[in-house]
Amino acid sequence: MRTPQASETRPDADTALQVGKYTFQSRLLVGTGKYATFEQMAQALDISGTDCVTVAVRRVNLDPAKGESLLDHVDRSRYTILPNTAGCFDAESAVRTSLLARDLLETDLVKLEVLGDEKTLLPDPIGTLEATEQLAAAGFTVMVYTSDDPRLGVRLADAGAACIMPAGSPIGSGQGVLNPNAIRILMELVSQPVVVDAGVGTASDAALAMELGVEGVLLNTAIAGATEPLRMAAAMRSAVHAGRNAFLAGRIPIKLYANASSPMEARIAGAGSGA
Amino acid sequence: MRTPQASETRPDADTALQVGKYTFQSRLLVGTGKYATFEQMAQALDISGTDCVTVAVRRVNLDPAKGESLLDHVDRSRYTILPNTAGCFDAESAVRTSLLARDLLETDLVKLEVLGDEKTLLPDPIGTLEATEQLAAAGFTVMVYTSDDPRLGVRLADAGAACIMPAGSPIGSGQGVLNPNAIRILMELVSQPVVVDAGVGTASDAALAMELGVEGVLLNTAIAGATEPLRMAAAMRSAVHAGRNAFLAGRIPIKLYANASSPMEARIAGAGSGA
Amino acid sequence: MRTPQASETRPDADTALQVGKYTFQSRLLVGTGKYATFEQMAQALDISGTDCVTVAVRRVNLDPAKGESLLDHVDRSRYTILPNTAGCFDAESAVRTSLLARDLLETDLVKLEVLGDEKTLLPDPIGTLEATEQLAAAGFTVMVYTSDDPRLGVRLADAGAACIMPAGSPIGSGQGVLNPNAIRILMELVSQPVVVDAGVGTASDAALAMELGVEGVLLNTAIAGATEPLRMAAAMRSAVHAGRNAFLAGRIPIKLYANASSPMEARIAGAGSGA
Amino acid sequence: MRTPQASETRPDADTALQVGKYTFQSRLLVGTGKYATFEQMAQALDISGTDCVTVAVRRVNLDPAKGESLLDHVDRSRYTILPNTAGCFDAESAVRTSLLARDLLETDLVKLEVLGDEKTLLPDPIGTLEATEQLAAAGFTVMVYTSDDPRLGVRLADAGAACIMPAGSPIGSGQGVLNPNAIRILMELVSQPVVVDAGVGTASDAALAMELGVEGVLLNTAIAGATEPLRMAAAMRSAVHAGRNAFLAGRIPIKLYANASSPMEARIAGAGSGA
Amino acid sequence: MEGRITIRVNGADQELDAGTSVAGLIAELQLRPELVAVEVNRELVARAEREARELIAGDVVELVTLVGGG
Amino acid sequence: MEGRITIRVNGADQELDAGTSVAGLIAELQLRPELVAVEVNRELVARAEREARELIAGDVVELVTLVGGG
Amino acid sequence: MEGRITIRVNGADQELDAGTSVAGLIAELQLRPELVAVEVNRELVARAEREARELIAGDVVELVTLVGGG
Amino acid sequence: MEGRITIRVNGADQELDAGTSVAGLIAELQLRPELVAVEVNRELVARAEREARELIAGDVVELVTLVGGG
Repeated sequence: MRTPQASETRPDADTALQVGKYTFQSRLLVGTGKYATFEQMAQALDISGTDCVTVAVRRVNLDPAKGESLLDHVDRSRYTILPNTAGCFDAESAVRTSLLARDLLETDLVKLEVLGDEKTLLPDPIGTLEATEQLAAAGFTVMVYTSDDPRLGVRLADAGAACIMPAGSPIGSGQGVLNPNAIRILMELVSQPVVVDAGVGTASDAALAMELGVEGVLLNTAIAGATEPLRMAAAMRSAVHAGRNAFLAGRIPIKLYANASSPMEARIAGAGSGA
Repeated sequence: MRTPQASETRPDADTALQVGKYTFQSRLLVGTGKYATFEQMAQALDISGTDCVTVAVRRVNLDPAKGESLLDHVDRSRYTILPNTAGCFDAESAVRTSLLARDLLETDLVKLEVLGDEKTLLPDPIGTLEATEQLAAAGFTVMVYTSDDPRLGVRLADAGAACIMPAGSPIGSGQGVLNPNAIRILMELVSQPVVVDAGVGTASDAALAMELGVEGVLLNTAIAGATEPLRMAAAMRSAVHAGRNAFLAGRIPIKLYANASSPMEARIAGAGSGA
Repeated sequence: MRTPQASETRPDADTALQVGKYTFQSRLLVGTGKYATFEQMAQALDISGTDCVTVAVRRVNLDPAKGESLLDHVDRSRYTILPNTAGCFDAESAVRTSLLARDLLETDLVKLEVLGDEKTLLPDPIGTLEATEQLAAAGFTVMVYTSDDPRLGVRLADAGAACIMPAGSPIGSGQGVLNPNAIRILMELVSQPVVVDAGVGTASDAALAMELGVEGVLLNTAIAGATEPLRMAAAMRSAVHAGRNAFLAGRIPIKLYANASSPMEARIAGAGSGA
Repeated sequence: MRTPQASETRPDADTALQVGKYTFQSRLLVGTGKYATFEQMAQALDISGTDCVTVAVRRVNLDPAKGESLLDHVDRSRYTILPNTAGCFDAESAVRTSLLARDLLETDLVKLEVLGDEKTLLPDPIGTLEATEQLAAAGFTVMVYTSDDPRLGVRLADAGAACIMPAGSPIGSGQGVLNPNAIRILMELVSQPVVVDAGVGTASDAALAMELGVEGVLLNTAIAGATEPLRMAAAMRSAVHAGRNAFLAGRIPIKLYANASSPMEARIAGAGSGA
Repeated sequence: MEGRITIRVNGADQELDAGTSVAGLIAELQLRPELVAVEVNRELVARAEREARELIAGDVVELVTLVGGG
Repeated sequence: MEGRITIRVNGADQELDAGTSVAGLIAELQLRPELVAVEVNRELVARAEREARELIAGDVVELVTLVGGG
Repeated sequence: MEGRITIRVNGADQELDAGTSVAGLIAELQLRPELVAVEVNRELVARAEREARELIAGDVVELVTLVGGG
Repeated sequence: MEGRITIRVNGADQELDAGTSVAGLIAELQLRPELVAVEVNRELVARAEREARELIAGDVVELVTLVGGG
């Protein structure tokens, strides 16, 4: 069990999320894909309260009528940019993508994804492990997307990952955290921060993830794909705050039934006993 | 399905919770039982953001060294007080308690509880229905604690209840909402607001309840019994906001797997296909 | 907790299901509705191993080309017939239907259903309670279909019901037992046998219901509506046997992880410790 | 989706479980650990109906007062013996153990386990993959214990495993199948038979696993650790039969509510409509 | 026509000879008596009373049997 | 003693002067009147009636207030 | 034509003057240099080397930027 | 003593006559040969080689059998 750390000052005071040398005030990490417009994306990021946003690396569009750049809409003084290797199906292309991102962004932070197939977008454990080793050796701060297999998480930690990011459920599936116990065991086995990445569909999913004691939640589709993305951004900000503080506050135990919240003494005559 | 109502202004703008003639800005209703001190209770209420607090009616302590009154610590200009009939095991004592509370508080609002036994504190459906009829006839605005039986909820609505309050799970059990489908069906069958009362144990329980589309959540033990009640009050405030806005925002659909959040086009040469 | 009763003889020896003066060797009760043909129904009943089958009471078809009767296909020396009051929406019609069935079948057994609405087919608690009182007073052995509200079950038991039959989930919904804890509490509160009626969709639902300690399971659509009804009849027979014996056998406790089933001693040199 | 295969003859007729060149009539595989006596073990195996039993390889006890051998109690003409590599924490010792077992039993069947740590007994994905490659190359029929990571299953299949055996939950934890969706996806991605190994605690767990469409269930503690192991052996035999046939029979779809099993036509006058 | 009366059976009009008993109605409709139960004007007419119970004009009869149900 | 009566208050005997009103009882017990509600013989005595309502021997009084509850 | 070479850029042929550097290619394509990263023949050409690195016929160039992703 | 050697069997020292084969060791330990498998120095000694394989001082022998397991 990760021990909750109490605070003296504000009742909801919290420590920051630390990943290697990077510090994030918010425990909600947000992707930039699938928004209707850059303006909508920028508003959603703002409302979400995040200070870490993920981006993908893709070929430049050489078409003469080139549109604006994503980076024109993301204030780098406010947000740490976390480039991902989404779309890579082997370690080599993931490493190449990471090197390109580092050169472009002058950051050594990377969200490593090495996928197994296009249908499920589930991570390939072996390619992921190889790339983790290579990137860690090359000085990257590797935040690694993985399955919730706890012993695979240990392997990735041993290979130098700075943050283990198990999928709650498949990318974009909106199923939430399907196996909370796997996440719990993973947290017992590694000392690196654990962040749930992928699968969160709605606010209670994010809250439940945080209540397990993970250090953060990364999501994209849940906000961008909602009917009202800005409102869902507000919901997710609250959900991560709610789940985190519920974890730190120490919830009541679960019982089969009944514990009166009003006193059973001093009731008026005739109130009865129900016996 | 209750249709979410969008808003134009703030992304998380919301309507108020209306129960009969009473209007609540917060959708979190909080009990006043089981706190270590009145000061802690007052702080928890403040942090929770509620504007409706439940209280119980009990015999005055005739002991010379009488303590302070609860009412000295609840600002009635800020909070609507919702007296309950907790501890009553038949309709008659519940009605008597309601009359006493109305005289004391000059309010016709009552949270009706008619319990079946002391062990489970589950509501007695027949006594509850009888008391609802009598109180509604006597002009009360009845917020009625009940099981999640949808057709019992219809009976209570027909008997004049202003708000149906199904237990998510037994009082103080912290099991959350055990049967979301029963709550969903209840909402289809009655036009009165539905508020989940009892059983919420942690933040994700409250968020999940609100995501079902209920109009509010009432809880007590989850905050008062937490290791850090003030922090849990903050968590619950956020959780209700999160769940409500996730409901209004329209969540993404649930799939077995995979929907890429990063584009699959324009990837670098050699990224592979995973086929 | 209902205490499992062990046996000395066959490892899966069991007592019979006793409802009032009626004794059933099988704990699976099966409905006769929705089969493609009477022949299929008769085969399904045979394969299921049941000795109690439910039937409905309906107006005789006065059309000249009248078909065969259901009773031509149900061997009354083998099966106890349990007439239901399905389709009745008030106590009066349910009582009338019961009287007709008793006259026709010369049985005082009745499965009482008083429904609340045609959309959900959920039981009306008040009509159900009224009819239970009247039928019990008229000498019927009342097996009463109800919600899983435990205190409503107590009311029905007090009114004279011989068997309490909570819905696991709505009729024909196939959702299984949505709230196992409600069933558990009901069993603590009443001494009458509890039989799960309605909602079972597949074999594991029936097994899980029996593992809670209920005395039997009643189902119809799960068999008749399966792609292969006869195979599903075999599955349900096994499922009830499986769940019942698992309950009686006393299952292993649930742990977060790990208890080796192979010994950790005397392993070969070099097997390692994984530390 | 694995397509259920119907049968013409007995309603519950089924194909055999085929693993490489081995054919098993029962889809329940049973371990031999943790029984009170060899006699109890032999009875439990008999009652379970299994024809494949797992055993562990350990150092001979050199003590003069040597007890009987396990093999004296397992009729090899009836049961195929499946030696495991339980207790091995690296590929090398697992391969050595497999070679010893093959020499002893003159079988090339092996249940491969390469564990990550003694606390959780969860499998090490890398050691497991290495050992699978080596054993497949050495001609073994490898039934491999693994996490439920679907892409790891693909890697193991590609490495030559004959049967993929994901843990439903940690060994001996009795939590059942924690992530049914992972098992479903695994079945879509590999052509080898999938058998759930580990985690089954009670009958409904086994039934539910089979309903997912897996080819078999392997368990040990659930029977040996029950209060009445022989009764639980009977329960598990029925549960696997129940779940398998429910899968093959094609269950009814799940709905929010209500589908009458008794006809709504031709009801008596006054039955009402509940509208 | 003299000697004929009209009653309601299962929601539809039915003509029959005045003086017909419940048992007679069942016979006339070619129903198997052991497979039906009868209400007249929402009151059960028990099996033993079918012979004696004479139907009169305007009687509302329910003739029921058993069908598949769950 | 003449002029004294005994009533029950919250389940215990209480002596007081004959002729004491409900309001008088509240004062004698040093309770804050705005924080209590009163039943006599299981009937509410409303705030406005406390002065006028005289207690008599054998009356059963419930004096209640608000406490923490959920 | 003498002095012109053909390379591959992002999967398509591209003609340019012999002797053009990576930085020159970026300029010719009117890309904002701070928003792209470059590989030549699957090796990163770091920002500091773009001026010095001359492209030759047959080079395979990847020019990438950042887009929305999760 | 001449003609005696020490080997390790299942983690403990064992003395035996020089020239003893694996099969001889099994016999000396009164084990049922069909119920054991043997490694010497982490290499399997197959059933067919037990007679021929002579043990020498310092050999590390594993003698295994089957036990209950899951």
